[in-house]
Amino acid sequence: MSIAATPVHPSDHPRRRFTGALAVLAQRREYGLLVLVAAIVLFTGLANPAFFSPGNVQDTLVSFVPEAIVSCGMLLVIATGEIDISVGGLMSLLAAMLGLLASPTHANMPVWLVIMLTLLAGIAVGFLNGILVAVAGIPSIIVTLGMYTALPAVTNMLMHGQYVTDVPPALRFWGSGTFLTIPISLWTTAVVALCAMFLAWRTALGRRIFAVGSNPHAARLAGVSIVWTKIFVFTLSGFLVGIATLVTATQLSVIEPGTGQSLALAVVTCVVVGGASISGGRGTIPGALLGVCLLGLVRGVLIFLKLGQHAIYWEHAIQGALILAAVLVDHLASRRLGGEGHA
Amino acid sequence: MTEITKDAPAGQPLIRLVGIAKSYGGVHALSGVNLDLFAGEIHSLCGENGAGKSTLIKTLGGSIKPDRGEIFINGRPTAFSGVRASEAAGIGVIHQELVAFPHLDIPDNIFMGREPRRLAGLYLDRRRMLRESAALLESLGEPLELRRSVGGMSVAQQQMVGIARALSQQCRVLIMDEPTASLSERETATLFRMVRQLRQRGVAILYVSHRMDEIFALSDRISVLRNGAMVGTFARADIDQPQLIRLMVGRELAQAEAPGRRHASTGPVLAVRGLTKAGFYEDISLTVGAGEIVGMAGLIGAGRSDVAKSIFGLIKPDSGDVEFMGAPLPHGSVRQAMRRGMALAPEDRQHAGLVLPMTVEQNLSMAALKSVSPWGITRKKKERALAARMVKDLSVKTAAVTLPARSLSGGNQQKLVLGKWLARTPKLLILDEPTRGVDVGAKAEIYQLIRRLAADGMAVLMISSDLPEVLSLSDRILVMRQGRISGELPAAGATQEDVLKMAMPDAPQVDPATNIITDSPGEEIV
Amino acid sequence: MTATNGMNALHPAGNKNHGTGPAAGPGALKRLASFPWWHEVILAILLICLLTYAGSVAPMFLRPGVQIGLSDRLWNVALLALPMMMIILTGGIDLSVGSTMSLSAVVFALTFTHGAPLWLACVAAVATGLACGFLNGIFVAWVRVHPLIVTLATLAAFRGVAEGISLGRGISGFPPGFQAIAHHNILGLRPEGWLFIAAAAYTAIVLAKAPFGRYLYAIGHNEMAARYSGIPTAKMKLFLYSLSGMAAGAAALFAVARVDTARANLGYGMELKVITAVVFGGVSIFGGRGNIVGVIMGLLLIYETREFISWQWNNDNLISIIIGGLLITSVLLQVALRAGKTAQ
Amino acid sequence: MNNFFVPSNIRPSCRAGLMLLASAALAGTLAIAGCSKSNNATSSAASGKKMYTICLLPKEKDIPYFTSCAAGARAAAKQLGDVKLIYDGPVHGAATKAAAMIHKWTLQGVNVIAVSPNDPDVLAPAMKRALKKGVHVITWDADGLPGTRQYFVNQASARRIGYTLMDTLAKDIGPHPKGPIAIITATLTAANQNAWIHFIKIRLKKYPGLKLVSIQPSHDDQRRAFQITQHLLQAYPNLKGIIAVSSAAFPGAAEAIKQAGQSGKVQITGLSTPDDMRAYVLNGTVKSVILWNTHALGALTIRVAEALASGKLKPGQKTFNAGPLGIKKIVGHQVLLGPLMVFNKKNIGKYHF
Repeated sequence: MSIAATPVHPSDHPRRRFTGALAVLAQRREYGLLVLVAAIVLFTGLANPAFFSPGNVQDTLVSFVPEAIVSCGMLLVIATGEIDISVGGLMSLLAAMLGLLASPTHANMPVWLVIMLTLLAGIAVGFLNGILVAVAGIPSIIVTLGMYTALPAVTNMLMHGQYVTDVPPALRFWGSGTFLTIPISLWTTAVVALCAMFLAWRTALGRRIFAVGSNPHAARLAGVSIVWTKIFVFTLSGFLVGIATLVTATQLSVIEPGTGQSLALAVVTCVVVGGASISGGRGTIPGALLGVCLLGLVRGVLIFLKLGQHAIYWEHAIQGALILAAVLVDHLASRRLGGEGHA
Repeated sequence: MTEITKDAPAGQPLIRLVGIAKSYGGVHALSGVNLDLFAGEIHSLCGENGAGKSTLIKTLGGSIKPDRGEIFINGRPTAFSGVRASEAAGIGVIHQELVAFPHLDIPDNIFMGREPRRLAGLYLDRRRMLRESAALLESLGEPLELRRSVGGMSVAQQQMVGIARALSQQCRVLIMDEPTASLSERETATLFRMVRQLRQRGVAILYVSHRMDEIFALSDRISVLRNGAMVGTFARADIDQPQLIRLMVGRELAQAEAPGRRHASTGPVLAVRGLTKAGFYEDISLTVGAGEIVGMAGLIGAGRSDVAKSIFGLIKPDSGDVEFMGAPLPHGSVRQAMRRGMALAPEDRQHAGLVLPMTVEQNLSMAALKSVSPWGITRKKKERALAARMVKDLSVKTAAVTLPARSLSGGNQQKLVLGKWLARTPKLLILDEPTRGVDVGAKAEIYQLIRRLAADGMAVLMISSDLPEVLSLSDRILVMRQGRISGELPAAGATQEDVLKMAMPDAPQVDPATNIITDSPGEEIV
Repeated sequence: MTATNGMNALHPAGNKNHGTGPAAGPGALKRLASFPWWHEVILAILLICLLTYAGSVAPMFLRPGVQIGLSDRLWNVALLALPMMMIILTGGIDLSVGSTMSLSAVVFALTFTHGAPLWLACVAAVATGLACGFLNGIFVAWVRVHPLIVTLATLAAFRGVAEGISLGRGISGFPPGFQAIAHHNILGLRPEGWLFIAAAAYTAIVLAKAPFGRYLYAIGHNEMAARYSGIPTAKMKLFLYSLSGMAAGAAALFAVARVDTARANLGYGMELKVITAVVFGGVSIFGGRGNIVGVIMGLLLIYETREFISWQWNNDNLISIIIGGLLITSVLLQVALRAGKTAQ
Repeated sequence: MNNFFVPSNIRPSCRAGLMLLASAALAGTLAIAGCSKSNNATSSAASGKKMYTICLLPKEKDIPYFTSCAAGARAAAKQLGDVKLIYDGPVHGAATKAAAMIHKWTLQGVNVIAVSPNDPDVLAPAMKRALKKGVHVITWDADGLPGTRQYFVNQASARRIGYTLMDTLAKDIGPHPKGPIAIITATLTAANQNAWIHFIKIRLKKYPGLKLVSIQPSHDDQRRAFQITQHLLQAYPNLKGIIAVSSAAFPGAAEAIKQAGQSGKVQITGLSTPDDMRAYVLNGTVKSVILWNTHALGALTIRVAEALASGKLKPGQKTFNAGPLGIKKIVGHQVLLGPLMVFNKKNIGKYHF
């Protein structure tokens, strides 16, 4: 049984074939997004050439890093038909751990150990989510909503209302250092995205993740372990939050209790705008990354277009409208194509 | 794990089941079932719904562990630890529900769970998957575009992918659970050709179907299950259809295929003129009179269900008129259609017909709830009385009306769907595949019911892919082909061949002995 | 999970076990296991334990005056929980309620400060809520986009519009008569409380006794079957989302009256509070199961827990941790009980 | 068919385990509750000495600025000996939550509520109600509306903060300041920050060469402040200065300037604690950090509250003896803490809070 907005019965929708640009745009959400992102970038760049300066390109890309890394994990979770809204709370917890363990005035542990422990903590929370969802059978939105509520509060209690201001330089290297003049965080993102794409497209496990979301009953009959697949994606999501924390929390000299708290809904939105089906089975990593770019661009674009002091008050309204527009265009295109009528 | 070897000795069965028993919470799904399967035979498994066929199939498929009994493969006792173990032993299952991953492409579907890999299992060997998928589909005579997602394909094409999947496992035993339930006659013919081909290759096929004609056309031997016990196994030549039905049901049945009563029509209840929806159907005109049963035949995908849904208001047509009870009916309004006395029992019982977790009573009152709710408050007593009346009228077999609908057998669920609408005493009843997946006993009861309703003056429009059913029940037969009405026949004197001629794009060759189309050139039906 | 699930094998179509009817058969144990009100009973027991404990360590907390005084923060969540419950029963969700509140509040304040009479401003606020809900409904029911996605988008959009038209300013200084609707008790209860009680009673009757209620459950279990039964699923959804928006508009008025200020950050995070309460009350997040008694118990338990921790320990963080833990635990218990039922 | 709302099927054999897990989780949750030590507001000390319950409400709990104020308050409460201090506030600075807390404390009948109003309009009804119920209400850190409090422990008025921020930035940029400047705030709806920005804009008129080009929110997120600053630096290449009016944005913004290699070229000033900004002041990215002595502010607030509750502070008094903090001036309703402090390279080493 499905709660999808419209249970589509095979014979409920006609299938007609359209060709041409519309068909391409509709079949591959990525192309449509790419066109949109390119248009926004081009428009802003023409209005204000400073937008194209290498410095700004780099800064802008770096600003996408946490959403981009976390969205890779989120996409695979959503591909299995689950959701993980604990990522924001988890990032705040991991950032606090990172800071408190490494800070000379707190635990003062060696940096390698701190990184290991933080990643392990991410994995552990992800694994716990996975167990609660796949073994205990609690709907994932409940499990991760509970985590979403509880984890930031745990972080606050750990931090005692203070920032960690003495993050050791060896740790800060991950957030602010460069390799071949390109920031470490961008390298990391590229590696994570490539690995995730490889996982999704070129490994048996990746195909099974999508199979579980596409038709769990069939997946079980094909001998795919739904329990382990789901535990895996949640664990991976936790691990990627750890990686994202490592390269973003260390970008700044202070670590605050609230790091990344608004991440969860933002990432889910990006992934969905990127073409993933919230009911599972469909979605791609490039699509999710383009979704991150589209929604992340709004903030910078509003500054570069110099629309005046009040423009910034419309940031959320513009983002919301973009999401609705993406959903609507997708829907209209797929309706004309006679495919699935819901995102 | 015991492997089934190709050179199994002639006298020894590939698979032997001895005393298999399985029960759920005190209910015996299987009790002491024995079955032998030999290489190169097509073995039909018959039985009413609930007789234990599914449990037996799942036992062989490894997804159920029997409580008692033994499975011998090539004479060696074996226990399956799961689906994979069964697959490894060479048993492939094509399940009744389409087991496809709609978002994934053909190679993914074929190799899911057993993907060829390289680099220590890390890397998916896509090239090999594509190559082997192409070869498999080629050998089945169904070359398909490999990279398309399976969800966008026709039901028959999906079925082919399922068969390719089973074949890719190099299986020596293939279990097919009602594979033709959603196939058109022509697709069925293709399927049969492939099944026979497999038999020649020495594969043992366990074939499950409710369709008598298929069972007798295809099988070498027939086994009958009743109430979880094996009634017996027979060579095809040793048994005829009435005998088989008797064995399945355990009693004599009223002949299901008795010629239908002919009614004198008293003016049209429904008149459809020039109904068109681009891409679905075109220029449909038909009438149904009071007390008349109009059959609608055609291949799956011919657009029959879409026409029915459009008349009922579930789909909005582009143009054309529907006149009902002497007045035009607005397009796309189910409520108007219902209010004026129309009812539609859809083909997909479980998804469109019933709310399975809700009770029998709640399902029966679903469409007539307002009639038992004066002042907008549902009266428990009235609702129960309504449900009790329908249960009695339709002889629904259920222990209590407060049981969930999903606890009922397929036939009884179908009766619930009918009862839901009959509670409104409609003037026109549209039936879409009223007996699909219904066992013979319930089938006969449903036929009787339809006849009785028509005799009482109800207009009935019946869509069915079961040709004997259409021929025996209908007063008039409409045939649809590729979205158009290709012809009309009076039921009296019409033969299956007449109907098929109109339904097929090109005249097919029909094997008169089996009623099965043996070859069907012509264009692809999308 | 392997397919050795007894449920599944007996009923291949039923991949869920939350039948609305009790399993038949004799045996006290079986009847106990199939007792349909377990969840409500557990919540009630937890509530009694909590109140007993609270009474023993802080007797003042239980005084009626204190309880009614503290109830301010209950009512707006409660008011929104009713339409949210119905939406979740149909298998949908509305994440935009908090944002709708903020937009309604801002529209109310701007209308009022631009010289409109108070009643007109109130009407404008409720109408804004209705329009927001209607927009959600259009997308969910007609365009057929998954409600989670629609309301995720409008969650950002509505608050964004509120920020945009108010430029982040707080608007205050409403007439005392308006403030009174949040501060004056009628027969010992806030007007908002009476509104909730009336709405809850009406909802209870509709859910239990009216065709509309039955249709909600039917849609939640199987929307297609509901549509094929002539239930106007699209219209009902449109109505429910509009109702949710309208309730948010009304809740916004009470919230503005309480603090005498309308600002675009009003109702921030409200959606998750409401959903938590509804789910905590035993409404299945995938639709079709739940009842109003459970939701009220859930609301009360969460609210009493929250207020008691705040009363006794003054620790906002502790509240979040305990509510998060309780949310997971309560559903875990539900699932465990259901598993127990299956095994019988 | 599948989606995240649908739970996996449960094997019956999991039942016992699930039950156990659920019970354990429940027990754990309750244990957390049980372990928290009770500091019931209404209990009085065993010594028999009259105790005053004083509630200190920050704008936002768990940010270093208020944590540091609270430390000063705790020390003062300890010194006084007759004060039971409750320090709690909304974690994310939601003003409605703060109103609910004031309301709750009013019902508990505490002696004094000291409020740092995040949104004076929103808190006004609750504060008035507390006064009406006989609870002393004072404000600290930021003032409330007239008629909602008896005293305001004033470290600086919004006007003074706004003017000082503007003047300091202008001074840091140099003589005859000229060029674009920007403001980074916490959220677009934060009342106190909007008030400061209001006064910054008024003071800006004194510097005709400077032009305010952008006001950007950081959503209480340092990383967001960091990114916004990066964008601002790129979008306005000749940007002269930035005012970070929120301590939840200052370090992030300073880091962006430092990483862009613009230290010294783009001036930044704002409000923050010396501990959080020390590194940037020492490395030259930030010339001046503006704040007051947070410890002293917390302590003075508690002392005023205690004096008010015990009747030591009477209306009309012109001075207030704040013990170790010295004699403080009272002007009207305001108890003045003292001058704003400007931390720079020379003096920042002396302050630790």
